[in-house]
Amino acid sequence: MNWRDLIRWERMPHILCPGCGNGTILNVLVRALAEKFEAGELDPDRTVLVSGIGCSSRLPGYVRLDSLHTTHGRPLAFATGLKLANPDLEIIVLTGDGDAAAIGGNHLIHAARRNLDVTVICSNNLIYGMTGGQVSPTTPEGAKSTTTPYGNPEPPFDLCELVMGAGAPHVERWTTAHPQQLKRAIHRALERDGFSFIDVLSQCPTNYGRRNDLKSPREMLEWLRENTSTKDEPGKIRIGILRDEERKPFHERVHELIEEVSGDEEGG
Amino acid sequence: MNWRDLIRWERMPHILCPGCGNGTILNVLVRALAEKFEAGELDPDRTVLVSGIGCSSRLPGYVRLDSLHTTHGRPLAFATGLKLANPDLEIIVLTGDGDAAAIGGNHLIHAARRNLDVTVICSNNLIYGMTGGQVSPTTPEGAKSTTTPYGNPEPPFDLCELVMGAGAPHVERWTTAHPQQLKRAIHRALERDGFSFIDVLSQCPTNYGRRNDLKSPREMLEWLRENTSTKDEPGKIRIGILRDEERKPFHERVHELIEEVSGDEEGG
Amino acid sequence: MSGRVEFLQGNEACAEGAIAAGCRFFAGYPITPSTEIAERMSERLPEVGGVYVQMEDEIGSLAAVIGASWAGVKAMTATSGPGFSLMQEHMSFAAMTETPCVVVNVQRGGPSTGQPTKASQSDVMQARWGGHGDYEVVALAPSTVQEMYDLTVECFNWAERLRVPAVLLADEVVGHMRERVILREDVETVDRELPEEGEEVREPFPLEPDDLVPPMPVFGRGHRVHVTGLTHDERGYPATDDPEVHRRLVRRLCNKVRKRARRIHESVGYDLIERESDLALVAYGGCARTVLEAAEELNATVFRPRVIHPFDPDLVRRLLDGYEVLVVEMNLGQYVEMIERALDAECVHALEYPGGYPPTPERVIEEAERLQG
Amino acid sequence: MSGRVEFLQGNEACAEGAIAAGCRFFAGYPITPSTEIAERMSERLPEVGGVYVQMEDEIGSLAAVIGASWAGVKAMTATSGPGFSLMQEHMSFAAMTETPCVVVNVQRGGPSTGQPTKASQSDVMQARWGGHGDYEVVALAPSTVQEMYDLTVECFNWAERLRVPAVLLADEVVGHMRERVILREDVETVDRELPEEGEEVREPFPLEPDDLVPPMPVFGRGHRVHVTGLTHDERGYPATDDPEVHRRLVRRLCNKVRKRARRIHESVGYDLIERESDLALVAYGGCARTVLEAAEELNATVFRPRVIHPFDPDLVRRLLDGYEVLVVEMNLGQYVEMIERALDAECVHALEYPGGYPPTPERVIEEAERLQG
Amino acid sequence: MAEDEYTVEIDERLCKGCFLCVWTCPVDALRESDRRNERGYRLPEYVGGCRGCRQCELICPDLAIEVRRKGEGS
Amino acid sequence: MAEDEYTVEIDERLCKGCFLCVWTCPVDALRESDRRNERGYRLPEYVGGCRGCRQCELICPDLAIEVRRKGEGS
Amino acid sequence: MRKEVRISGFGGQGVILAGVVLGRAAAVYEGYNAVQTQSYGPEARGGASRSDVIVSDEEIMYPYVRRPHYLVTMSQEAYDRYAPQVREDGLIVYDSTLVEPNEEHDVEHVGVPATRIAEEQLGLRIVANMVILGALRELTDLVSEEALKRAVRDAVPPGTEEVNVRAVEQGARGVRE
Amino acid sequence: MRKEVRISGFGGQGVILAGVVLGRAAAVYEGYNAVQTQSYGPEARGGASRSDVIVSDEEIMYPYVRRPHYLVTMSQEAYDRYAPQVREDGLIVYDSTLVEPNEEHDVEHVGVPATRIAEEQLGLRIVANMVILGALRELTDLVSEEALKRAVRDAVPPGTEEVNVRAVEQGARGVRE
Ligand SMILES: Cc1ncc(C[n+]2csc(CCOP(=O)(O)OP(=O)(O)O)c2C)c(N)n1
Ligand SMILES: Cc1ncc(C[n+]2csc(CCOP(=O)(O)OP(=O)(O)O)c2C)c(N)n1
Ligand code: SF4
Ligand code: SF4
Ligand code: SF4
Ligand code: SF4
Ligand code: SF4
Ligand code: SF4
Ligand SMILES: [Mg+2]
Ligand SMILES: [Mg+2]
Repeated sequence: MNWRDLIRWERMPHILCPGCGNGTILNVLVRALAEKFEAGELDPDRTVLVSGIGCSSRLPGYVRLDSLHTTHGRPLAFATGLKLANPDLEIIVLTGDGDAAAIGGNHLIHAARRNLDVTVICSNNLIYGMTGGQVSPTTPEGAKSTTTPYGNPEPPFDLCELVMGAGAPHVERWTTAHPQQLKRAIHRALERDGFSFIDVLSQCPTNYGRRNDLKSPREMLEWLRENTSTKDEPGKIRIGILRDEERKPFHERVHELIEEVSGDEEGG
Repeated sequence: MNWRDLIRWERMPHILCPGCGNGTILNVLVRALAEKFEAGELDPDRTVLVSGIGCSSRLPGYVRLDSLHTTHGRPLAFATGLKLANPDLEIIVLTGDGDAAAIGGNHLIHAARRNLDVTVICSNNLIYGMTGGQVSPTTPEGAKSTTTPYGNPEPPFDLCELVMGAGAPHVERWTTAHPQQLKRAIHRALERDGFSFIDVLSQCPTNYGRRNDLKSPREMLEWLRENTSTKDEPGKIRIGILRDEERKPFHERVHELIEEVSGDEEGG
Repeated sequence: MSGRVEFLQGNEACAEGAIAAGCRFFAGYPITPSTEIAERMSERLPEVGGVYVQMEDEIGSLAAVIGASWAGVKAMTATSGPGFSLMQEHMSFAAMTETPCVVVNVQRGGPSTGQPTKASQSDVMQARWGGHGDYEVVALAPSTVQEMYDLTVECFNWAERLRVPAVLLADEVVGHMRERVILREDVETVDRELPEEGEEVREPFPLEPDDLVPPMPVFGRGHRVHVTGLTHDERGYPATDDPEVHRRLVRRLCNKVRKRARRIHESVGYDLIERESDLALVAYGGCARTVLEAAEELNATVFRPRVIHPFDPDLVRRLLDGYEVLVVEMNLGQYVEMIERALDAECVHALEYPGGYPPTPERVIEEAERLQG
Repeated sequence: MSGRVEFLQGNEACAEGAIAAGCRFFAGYPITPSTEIAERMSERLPEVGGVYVQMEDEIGSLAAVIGASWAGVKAMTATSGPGFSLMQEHMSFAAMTETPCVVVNVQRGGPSTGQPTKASQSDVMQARWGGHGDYEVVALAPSTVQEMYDLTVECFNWAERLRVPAVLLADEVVGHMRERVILREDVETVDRELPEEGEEVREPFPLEPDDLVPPMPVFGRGHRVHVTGLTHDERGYPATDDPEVHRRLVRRLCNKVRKRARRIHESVGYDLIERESDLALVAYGGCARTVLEAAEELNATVFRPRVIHPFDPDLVRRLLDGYEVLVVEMNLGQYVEMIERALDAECVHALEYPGGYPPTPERVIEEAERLQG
Repeated sequence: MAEDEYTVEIDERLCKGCFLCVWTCPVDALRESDRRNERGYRLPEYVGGCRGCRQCELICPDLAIEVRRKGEGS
Repeated sequence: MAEDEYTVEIDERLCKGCFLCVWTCPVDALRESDRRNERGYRLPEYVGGCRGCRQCELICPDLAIEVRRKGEGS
Repeated sequence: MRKEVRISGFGGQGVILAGVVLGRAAAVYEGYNAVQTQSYGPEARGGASRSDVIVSDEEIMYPYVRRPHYLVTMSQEAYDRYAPQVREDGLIVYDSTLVEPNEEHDVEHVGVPATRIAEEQLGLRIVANMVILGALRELTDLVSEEALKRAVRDAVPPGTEEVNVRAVEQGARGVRE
Repeated sequence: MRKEVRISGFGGQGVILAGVVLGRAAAVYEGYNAVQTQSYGPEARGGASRSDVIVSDEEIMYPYVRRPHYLVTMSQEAYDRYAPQVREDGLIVYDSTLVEPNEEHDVEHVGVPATRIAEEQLGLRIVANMVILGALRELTDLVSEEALKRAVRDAVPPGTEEVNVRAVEQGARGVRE
């Protein structure tokens, strides 16, 4: 399958701003999916995108798969219902830093704890893009936003540390300046049975860059490339595979229990 | 000040069941507080208890201090407002495993991230006591509860790992079988400026013990004593001081910013 | 009615009704006085191959239920006031995305944590107005344990028929009492209409579907639909800037319920005991039991609706015009406001009775007598 | 009115009004079309020594506001429909604990995410009924940028006077438009009554306080009070099993607002432009601007309430009895249901106008003419 | 046996008979008795030998125990 | 100079002129031009020398680039 | 026929179950109408516990017990609290092992040493509830013995059916003698 | 007097600010009533942007522009979209650097090379909005020059007051000449 068959072209061009990192994520995702479909490793009719609210959460609307664009912060809770009710679905959750870790933080840690079998791609642009640039729980200390005009007084989350603290077995961090690696990470995440979390540092030129001396999308990518490293380097953000373990996914536990109780191999 | 002056005797005996660990926590807390008041290290008129909903969250109602018994899961959000609006208040949050980590998980991780200057005492009895014994996010795998009649299929949180992943600087774990150590931990927590989290493994004989072969409060404490260790021992739950760092508390950052902007030393 | 005779709690009967209606997914968060529903579901669902999951909160519970519904499974949650408040954003989402689902609210005394273990009917208006935006739900109020069973089935059926959230507006009286209940085997169940499997559905939200309700392209069957809580066009695509699209969408969402008000009332049924009297008593849910008893004594007419929403002012007018009407509720006056819209407000009186228990028949009789002079 | 003349957005004026009213704490979570309120507060509060905090969600926002209020500081949050839905449990808590606080809802098109950037008045009933349990709030609807300023002040004043949550029921029309506004220096501000500092307050919730509103024993002043959302007795202690305690408490909580309905309407004011006509138009908020213009053309009477809740049926009856009444709203019929309670329902008509914009005056005129012809 | 240095008082109105005091006492100075209080809870009793470690006092969930060194006020 | 093995096509309707393609190209086969599309965005242009690494294709946030090996279908 | 029954005692004695069994016997096996209610909440924690049953051959509308015809009581606290509410023509069945009746209450009293019977004759203290239920049945004929036993079998934990049925029988015998 | 003005262009040209400045000049410094509105949301992202102002000496009730008297436009897309809505007796002021007027629209047109003036005479492309605003004022006398300049000083980022005021002046000169 060609990735072009996965785009709702009638909706293009999309609403994202010029140079928005979410666009690159969309691009990488549909190619990764197309490869998986092509290889017969996934079935497009059983692959579902779920998102919350935010610029990043708009991506599913451009992909020609079943998709559920939910409420702000809650995609993982919706995904929990989808996956448990139909374990055959392969679920990808597209979310933003605000969606996943501000209002949605609780669902994030509980999905990680339960080891819900979903692939979470968090477009972490360090800001609330959709609403015009307010501080987010990943905005760096001191950074400017429309609600931190004097600089952000709050320390940010390290999202990977957070989900690992909650028990997530498969955790990676990449950036939109690393699209090839990101594509491979998505492949890995789709292959893992269980909760996979990919923290994608991404750029919001419109609402983050402008206020924080990163004038163009290119400067932002330059920054991302220069300030990240796949090794533990002082002053750099660690990217790469941060954890990759195997644990039985939640739906399997639940359905094994059902089979045991109902005596039905098919789980009813 | 004698601890007896801190009890609302007209409400005693309290509603807790015989042998409930929450009672021991109340006992230890009022003694720790009385000592601090006695030493002049804290002012009872400026010490506030905040809680959510649950058996554990009933404790503030027995203590003769200002106290706010809020909604299920939200005490830390209420505490955020109290502390920022009046930084002179010393705030202690009393919560349960369900209150703090199920419905309240998001406020927990954000308070930890911000380094909100509160002392959180989480009575972690591995169950929803108040509502009659449903599974909680800390219930061990396989354990019985009224909503896991076939055994709990979910892996539990390690609450200390969770808050450390979120950035908490001061984290300890004790049990109700260690009341002396718990009292010292409360002293330490009250002394720290910033977010202190004490995970207190506690017993709910009525709703946990009964269903999980721990017939009496004593058997439950025995279990707690035997299955915990201040060293990393295989098969045992680690108790003790798990992290003890210094970071500037949130209200100080916010009020420094206000002073800077308003030019007012008093913060207005 | 054929089926197994049981002596159950209302909450247990509700769970059994759900399973009889075809519910195979329950996501919830415990809260008194609804918890027994979750507890029984956690035991019963695995037996019939269904999924029980306890979520991290009520917001997540209704989200998971909606997710399960889009996976093609009949799904339900149960809660009480505080949890119902937390579910309001998702009530609104379910209405907007036309997701069949059932939400049970076993009402307890509010506001806030209030009286956790006591009965109340103070979330009646919330069931309709609790979420933001214009939408309509179906809400039914059971007065007996048997109705906890039967009306749960009705909730599922109306949810599936209309693709709306349906609310079982129960209360602690019926939730916690035990009574005989026949676990009927002959329940009529309704399943949502589905598009042909494997067919891409290009207009999942047509402007004027048959009966105003389009078939539901559930996920995993090749329909390739996009579902969003944003205002969407026929294709399901966001169209948030076009007033006409919004107007037509929300009008249809409301009309599919409003235009059926009479049919729903007739199909679910109501009690009307007409007596030669100037006085008519109105009550519903757990409180109606008192009022039925008092009305006999008073020789007054009684109207007991089972359908609380949608309200049908014409029906009420037809049934109750000309009476002095006394509405008895375990709250500070909610359903009575609807009755006031339908009738001459001067003929409408209320016995507002919060506090945790229905009034005794004696209390109702006293009030009626005071009213009559 | 003396003060600085400015040309501001309604949302900005709201923030300025809050500061003028003495607000020194804002906790919020961004949401269109209310975000500019948070943004301006984040800039302005530190200048006046106040605290701005962006919380993790709307639930936490109202919680923090209530917390700040118990710390003795006037506090506010601002949101729109989806966030307002999430706040409902805490609206109910604020009512129960008698916590003065202000919640601004700049209404946008719902249900669900709906039309995030478009105007609506579809949360009008939610403002009163959105939370569980019986409670009352004060809700005011501004029609101009100046009213965004003035009514924000009024919200604070009524919140403090009555110890209730007060809602500024704004909409995107007034939230986003810019107009001249006088940032009045002579605003009258009301502060809650406090008990004597250092005094232990043994009956913080007396059964029958003066004016039904007890002084507020804020924390940190030695009052040693326990505050709970459970049903509580005079001492503030949980008393969840006593029907009489519950009844008296919730009745007082409602009555302190209900019994003042007339006074609130009179004090906040309403527009009544009487013309010789059979027709009266009713509108409020951003939509009223259209209606005022149309009424002039139609030579019809207009009633524009600023107070939406508590509703005062007697006032409406007194003002509008005998007219054919046309209620114009940016929703599918909400305030009109209240009007129907007050008047003969047959004389009450609605121009329901969801879609994101108020109707044009021409559209209203057309509707009025259709009605009259 | 020398007279105890400590007195151990149990407030019978408060005690709920959980016997955690009995469990915790390092010197078995407390034991279960057959006496019941008004509400039907069985009470512990002091049998002597207290060393004043106050562990029973601190663990009691019902704040029912007071250990006092003889001759001291409370 | 040998003829390129690859063609690089930019869909002008989709391009928003962010120039991330220009930034990422390891051989500077793309550059900014002064041409604008209908919506006023400045367009990049292909200047030759593509080695087919497809990095531009993958990074383009607007799915506007297609790199093709000559003689191959798409 | 409409009878209001209150079964009372302290937590852990199984009074709720006793009420459920009685209601079940009446509703499922006798074709009567029956409603069982109980009190929930803090007040129900520790201290007195009660389970109310109304049995009637007509429809039962208002579901709560106002003035019981029959009071079964297994604790002094419950006896003291509920005895004054019993109708004049009513009956109080009390566990004479635990309850000291009060002469002031001028209604018929029958004492059954239910706890002792349970301990001594059945070796299981916790079936005292079934003993006293058997006694109540025997005294009132509210439901048939057969119906009660079937309801007991349905409602008790699997494996304990026989001892519970025997408890009912012993209770009946205890008042027959 | 009641005039409806629409200022339009593409994102980043500062058309919103131009509307705010005009409204401010009218409302704060001229004592008129003025309402400024704009469109928010996805439709406002990229592509056409607009800022509407109504200026009146009476109360302004319905706040939206229906048929503008004056259309100021700085992009072709916006011109094409909004020109047909202008009143017959209206006026279109367009940035002749960027917009090609269409003969079909039978209303008065005045072209001002605002962007060129901004770039060449002020060295700052982004003040083109103030250039064209100055031109509009000069042509319509909607507000006084003084009022406009004061409003500009209030509204532009600190430090850029002078260049913006000069832009207004250059715009006026551009149409005076
Ligand atoms: C309940 C609720 N609160 C707030 C909003 C407003 N809102 C929409 S998106 C968003 C934040 C988006 O930030 P993020 O998740 O980081 O996504 P981005 O736009 O940056 O990709 C907010 C606050 C909403 N839609 N619903
Ligand atoms: C919004 C809401 N949901 C649910 C409840 C019901 N509820 C009360 S306490 C509780 C759980 C208590 O568990 P935990 O926090 O562990 O406290 P414990 O009783 O075990 O001390 C629940 C679910 C509630 N009061 N409010
Ligand atoms: S606002 Fe930021 S995140 Fe949103 S589309 Fe624009 S650049 Fe992307
Ligand atoms: S239910 Fe459990 S946690 Fe609650 S009071 Fe009883 S023993 Fe304690
Ligand atoms: S620990 Fe306290 S409550 Fe428990 S038995 Fe001892 S004295 Fe009684
Ligand atoms: S103080 Fe120590 S030694 Fe004395 S009775 Fe208590 S536990 Fe035993
Ligand atoms: S990366 Fe894509 S959108 Fe950006 S300039 Fe290149 S082709 Fe255009
Ligand atoms: S494919 Fe590689 S080499 Fe060719 S133009 Fe793109 S980035 Fe440059
Ligand atoms: Mg973001
Ligand atoms: Mg717990």
